[in-house]
Amino acid sequence: MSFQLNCPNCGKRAVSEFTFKSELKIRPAADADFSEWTDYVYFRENNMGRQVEWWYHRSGCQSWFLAERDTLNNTDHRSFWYEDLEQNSKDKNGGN
Amino acid sequence: MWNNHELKKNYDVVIIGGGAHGLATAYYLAKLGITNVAVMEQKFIGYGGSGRNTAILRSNYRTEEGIKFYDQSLSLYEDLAGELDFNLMFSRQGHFTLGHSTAAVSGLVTRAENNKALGVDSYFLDPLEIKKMLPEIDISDHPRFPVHGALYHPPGGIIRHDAVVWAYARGAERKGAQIHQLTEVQDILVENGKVSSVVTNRGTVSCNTVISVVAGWSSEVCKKVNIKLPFVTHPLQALVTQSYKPWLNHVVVSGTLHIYLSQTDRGELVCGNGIDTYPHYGMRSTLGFLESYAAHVLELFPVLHNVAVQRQWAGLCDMTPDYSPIISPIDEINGFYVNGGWGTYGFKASPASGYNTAQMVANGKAPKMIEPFRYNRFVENRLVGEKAAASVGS
Amino acid sequence: MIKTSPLSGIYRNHPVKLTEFSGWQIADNFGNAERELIHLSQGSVLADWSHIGKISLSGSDAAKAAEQTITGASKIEPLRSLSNQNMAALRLTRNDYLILCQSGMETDLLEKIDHKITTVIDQTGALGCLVLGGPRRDEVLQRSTAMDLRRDRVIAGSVIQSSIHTVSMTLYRTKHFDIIIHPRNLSESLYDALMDVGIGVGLVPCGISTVPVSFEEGK
Amino acid sequence: MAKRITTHQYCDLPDLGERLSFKFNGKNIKAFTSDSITSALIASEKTLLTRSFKYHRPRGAYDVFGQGHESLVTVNKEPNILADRTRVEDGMFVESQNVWPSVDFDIAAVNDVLVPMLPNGFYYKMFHKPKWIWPIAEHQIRKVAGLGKIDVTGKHVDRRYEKHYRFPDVCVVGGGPSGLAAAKGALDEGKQVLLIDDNPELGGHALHSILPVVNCSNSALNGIPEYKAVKKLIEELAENTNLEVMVNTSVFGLYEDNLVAAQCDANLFKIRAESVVLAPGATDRHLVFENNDRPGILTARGVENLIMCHAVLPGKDTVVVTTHDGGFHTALLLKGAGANVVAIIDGREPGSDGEFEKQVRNLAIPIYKGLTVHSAHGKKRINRVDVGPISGGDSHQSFDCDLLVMAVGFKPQVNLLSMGRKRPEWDSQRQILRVNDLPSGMYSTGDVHGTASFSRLYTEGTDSGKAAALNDDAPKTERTADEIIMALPADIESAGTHHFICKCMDVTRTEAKASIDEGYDQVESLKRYSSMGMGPCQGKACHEAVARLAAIDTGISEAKAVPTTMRPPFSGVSFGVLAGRAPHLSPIRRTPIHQCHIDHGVKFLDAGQWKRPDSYTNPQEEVGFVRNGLGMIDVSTLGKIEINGPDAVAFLHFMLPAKYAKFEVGRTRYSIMVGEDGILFEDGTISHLEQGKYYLTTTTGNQDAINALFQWWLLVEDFDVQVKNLSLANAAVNVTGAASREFLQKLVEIDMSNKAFPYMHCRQTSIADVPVSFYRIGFTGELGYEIHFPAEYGESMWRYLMTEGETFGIKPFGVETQRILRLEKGHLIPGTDSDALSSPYETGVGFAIKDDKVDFVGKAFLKHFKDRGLDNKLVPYQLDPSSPIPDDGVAVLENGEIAGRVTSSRMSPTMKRGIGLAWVRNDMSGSGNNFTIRLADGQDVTATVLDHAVYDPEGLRLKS
Repeated sequence: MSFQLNCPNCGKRAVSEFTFKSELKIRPAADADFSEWTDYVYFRENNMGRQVEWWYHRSGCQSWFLAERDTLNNTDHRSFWYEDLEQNSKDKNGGN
Repeated sequence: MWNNHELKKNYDVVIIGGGAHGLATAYYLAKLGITNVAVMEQKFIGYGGSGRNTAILRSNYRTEEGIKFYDQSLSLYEDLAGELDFNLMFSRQGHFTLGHSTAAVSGLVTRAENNKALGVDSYFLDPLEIKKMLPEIDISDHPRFPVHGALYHPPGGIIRHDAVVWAYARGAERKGAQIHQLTEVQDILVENGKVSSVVTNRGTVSCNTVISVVAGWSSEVCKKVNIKLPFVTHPLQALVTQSYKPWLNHVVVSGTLHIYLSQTDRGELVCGNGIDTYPHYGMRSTLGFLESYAAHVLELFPVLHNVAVQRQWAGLCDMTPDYSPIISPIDEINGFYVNGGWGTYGFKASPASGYNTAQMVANGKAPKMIEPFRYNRFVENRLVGEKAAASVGS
Repeated sequence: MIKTSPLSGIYRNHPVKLTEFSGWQIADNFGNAERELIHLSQGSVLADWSHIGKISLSGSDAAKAAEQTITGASKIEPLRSLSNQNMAALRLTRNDYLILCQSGMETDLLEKIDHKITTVIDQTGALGCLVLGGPRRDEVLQRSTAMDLRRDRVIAGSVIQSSIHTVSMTLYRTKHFDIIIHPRNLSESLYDALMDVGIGVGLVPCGISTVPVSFEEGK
Repeated sequence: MAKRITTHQYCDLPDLGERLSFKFNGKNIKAFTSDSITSALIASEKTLLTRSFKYHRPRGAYDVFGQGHESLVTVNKEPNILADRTRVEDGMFVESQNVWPSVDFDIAAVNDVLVPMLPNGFYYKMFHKPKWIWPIAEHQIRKVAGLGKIDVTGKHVDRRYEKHYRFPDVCVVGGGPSGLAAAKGALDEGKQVLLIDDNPELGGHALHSILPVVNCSNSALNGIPEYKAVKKLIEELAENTNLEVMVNTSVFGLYEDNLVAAQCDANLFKIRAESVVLAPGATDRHLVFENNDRPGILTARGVENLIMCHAVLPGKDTVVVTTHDGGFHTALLLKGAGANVVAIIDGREPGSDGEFEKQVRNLAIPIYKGLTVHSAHGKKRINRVDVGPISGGDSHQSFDCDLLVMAVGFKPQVNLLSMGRKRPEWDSQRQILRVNDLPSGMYSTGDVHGTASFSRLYTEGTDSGKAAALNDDAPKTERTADEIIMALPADIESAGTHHFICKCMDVTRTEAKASIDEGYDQVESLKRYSSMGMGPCQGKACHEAVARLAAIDTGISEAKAVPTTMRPPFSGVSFGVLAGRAPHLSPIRRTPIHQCHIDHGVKFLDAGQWKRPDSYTNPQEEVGFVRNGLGMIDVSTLGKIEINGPDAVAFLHFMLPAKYAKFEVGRTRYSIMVGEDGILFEDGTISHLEQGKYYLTTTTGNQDAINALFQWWLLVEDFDVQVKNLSLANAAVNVTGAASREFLQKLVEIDMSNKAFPYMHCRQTSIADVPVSFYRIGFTGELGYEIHFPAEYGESMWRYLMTEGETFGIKPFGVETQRILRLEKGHLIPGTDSDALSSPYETGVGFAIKDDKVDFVGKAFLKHFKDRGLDNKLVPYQLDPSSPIPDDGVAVLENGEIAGRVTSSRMSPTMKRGIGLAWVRNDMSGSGNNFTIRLADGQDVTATVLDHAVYDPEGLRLKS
């Protein structure tokens, strides 16, 4: 038991109910340079501060969602559905 | 011991991070005659991982790269107390890595055999042999995950981690390096593709070389020069119990249960487990850690049920995709080096890390020992094979 | 061929009277039906309803499909339910429903649903179902889950998805029961854990003669 | 002399309960049921409880609230129990710790004599040259190290530990006047309140106060002494059903999002509160002077507690050192209980007397102003104190006494506040370490902001409780000049080398100063180097003194004193309490056929959380059942995912590395999965069951993960498909062996002939009216059918097949048997034979990749792996029939250097020789090539690379 993450469906739950995937990243185009792919697969911003991340409510509704969280103190995070991600970030996220 | 200095206008080398790695680097640089060196520490020396780990030393890694590197580190540790004239309380207790499944046993056997082939003392023990050395361990089939065997590594042990930090600091200082505590590096300036100076809360100093040796905080430091790293910073938690008469005279690690424990000369059991599952920089400890550690340690040693936890804390681990560090020049910026990605295995590497980093900086090129740990391996997709053997911190 | 509850291993170790119900072998009582009734009214009981029908609907038109099973189901809010004596529609998320029904009704229900518009899975055999009843069941829950299940917060008709004794579950609260739907393969472990913490708060296992399946009416 | 008192001049005495007796170090001690071990021992004049950590100095009760190491004893063989907080029980065995041979005569006390000779941080400065000295020295050190002794007999292991959860609106920590008032404030707002106190009863320090309550906003309390008023308040609150009270419960941690962790006996409480009000109060301040650790030196609140809660007078001739009126209150309580108060040493300059001071003067107790204690005398018990000026220097007066009471002000218990992520700071106006501005949802009230009158605490507490209930801003706490207690200097400069700052770890002022001079001038470094504050009390007694002294010694002003980080747990909490009951660990997963395996006398194998059949007789024999007859294995743990919908093919093309456009209905294929990093992580089969409906199986460990992964891709890539996780809905068995077709044909209506239902095909049918699907695959190397059917029929179907198969000699076999069978066929298991760096090409499953697709998961990395060629390769091998069988995992060597490893190695009962899979360098992987395997015992055996399965290389048996 630690901090509580807000599932957009179920509400606040202990973070142990969730699975963290990774920070939100832009999937390169299939024909992108290999260096773009290694960047996508291996490299991370790893922000000390706010970042948007993928989480999965494993022990609850089993939904994927995004949370903008401060990695320094876990407080005041904002969680939302992927469909509510601003369209420009989604385009950058690519792959659609 | 060491003194507080004014910042000089210029240093040949600025080491960012006053942990064991940074201080060891300063010490070995000084031994190579490079003494116009400043170690910049934002807090106090040993504030980060160096003071928050569980002080376990071992060299029983899986890959040739890992085994050779950590074996060098262990050899350096052996003579360090004498060399630095500081008792580091290296307690060579022998190190158990327990396996709780056939797959885990297979991995342990691989490590044992690879170790033997490279001259590192490691061998496999069956549960009865384990029981002889650890009489209170439960090797019955009663636990949820029964003990199937162990990799035993006689040269492994524990050391007084803070002492390593202080001894290197004193050694470096005595040879001419300067240690600046409460000195925060706010920016790193690059001119014409070359490191030119470092901006701190106490002023700007010029320098030719900057080494980032800040482990969990590496991504933030490297952002100052627009270098992206393959690191994710996770917390790793640990605890000590109250003091009891020495009962455990070996280091015990269980990969499946994600726990490790040893007992210090003060009588406290020092305990840790795997990294927290999500990135976090806050170093705030959790109740969940206490609960899961307790549940797991009692699987192994039920007699510890009334042993009380005295203190818990968290440190930061800069995890890499292949569970191996980066010790490397950065091609894009002349004079900028990264030493990081130490994950849960950094403390035991301190001497070899410092030694090889110093060689790398002095010669402008990485020694063979640390070539596998170059930055570009992630760009080239040539990873080191330690992930396959990754057990918990230990 | 008989259908067996995931608690068949438990039944073996109790002086249980088994009964056949809609093709399922299930506990009628655990040897002393009278005692079970006393605990149901004064302490707490744990019953096995694993044989009830369980159908999951998911996808953007799940609400439409749910409406085909019980009128009004499309209008309920997520984490709420709609039920009659024989069935209950639990809305898990915007796009997920779980339909519970008396054993044997699931075949008819599956036929009513337009499989083209939604992902329909018959989860009857995939999920176990344990039911807590009795006035002291809150005390069992207070030793079992990190969810806040205070009665004034989680009112009858609520649906919670969380974990209990580290087992993921859907908890459906009716006026008299807390119905815990969980993965079949963890059913025996969950039963053991609940009974274990139930010592001291009067928890006893009981059969469907004491706690027959009923979803109670209401929103 | 200490004694039990029967009457008190100024107050009622408590009901002590029944008489009982227990043993302390072998001697009988008489006590009452209300006693703590400490109060009973003091009443019996057992002042010497234990010896100190390093120097083995005699130590006795100090604060009687269990904050320091002095309180640690062994009870009924359980180590490190707090004597101060443990109620006595009839017949219990209490022993001192860290003493040999006895607490009265401890040989290691010789260390104490050496104190002046041992340099600070001496462990770091000695025993390391020459190198061989240290192991010997360490061995000796470990012989004497440590406090309690772990009970290795495991006598109490079966104790029943429980975990509980609570979700109050407001959790109030601390049941003193302010905590009670806070509870009232929150209750008045209609909230559910949980009030926790670590003492046996609520009331806090008010229970020891005979001061009358005045000007309280709760007028019912005015005019009566505090100890009675507080009980009245408790009675008033007890009527409210929204209040839950826990006493004897220590809150040991405050974690993120208002998670409060508390312990009561063997129970762990995890409390998630909307708001937390911390009212932990304050404890008597620590005073540093020569021999300040002697038995017989007690805190004022400790003495008051002993008198008013236990009717124990802890000494006869007493000296009180004080800096506030509270010291006079304590003196009155002592006097009223029959003690001889020799002197009151008041650090304040003469001025107007407080009410108690007037009373004391009337009793002719001598009062000395402007002085403090310089040193204590006596060894196992204090017998004299020297007093002198606050500024230090020579002491000018001595008093004989057997009790010294320290009433020199209070240090707020800021630990829990600090765990909320705020460092305490020295408030130079209030002269205390204080935490301001807690994060939202956290409130603090009471003496933790500086002591104040009952009525002020009451008002402040009520306001805080109300604010917590309404989530308002925290109310301000004010303290007037007359409420502020002067802090004596951090250290009284006087002669001697035994000024203990940290009693737990035996650290003196001299040592601390020398450490700072050596360069350990950051308070955290100082703590680590000297080990100050790292003992059982974790700095609760000394953090203020350490911070103030460090500030002075490093040349910064005392106002900048900041203590080291305060970490949980606030008080020791045992592994048993934290672990709770075993079911919390990792629940067992059972297949729908589990009970049938038990009936067959199975040996189970732990596969992650699952219990799977390992074997029933022995695996070598079971291989024979399959090769020569008919076998059946439970494979229900396979992940099973159904995919259908308009975009099904596109989705499969994207998720899997193969192509499915020409994949006909009724076909089954081997399939692999890779991540974006091109690493092989999964294999299984995929079948085209009906037009547009596909069925994918995955390995046991990945069933939930792969479903989650699919759901993620569906979300971000927006395919119009339905993914159904049927992993739990379906049970599955594999019926295999040459007789399997004939057997199954008996049970089904479809044509099972090789022509109608060839190898790598699938069919849907029914067995005894149960719908089933058949997959004709060949993991075992024999003709075989994987049969999937609804999980609720698991046991019935298994029993039916076993009964019907009896005439065909059907036998169950387990996972270990299957591993041998597949190894004879050279099939790999991802994760066992491959690892986190294995590309599919190197693993030998590159054939399953069709990379001429626009995009799919892992495409870029697979291309990279393919282009760069193979470094290593996984190969099947066989050994000479006479060679021993290597262990899984042993090394492949070439010229003494590592060239690979064996991943799976078994005796092949069919071929009567060792076989296996091994990673070797690519240049060694040619068919027929020999390589060396080094066995664990050092022996080398030669293995030969095969380019085919050792058993039935053409697959005739599979396809027949």
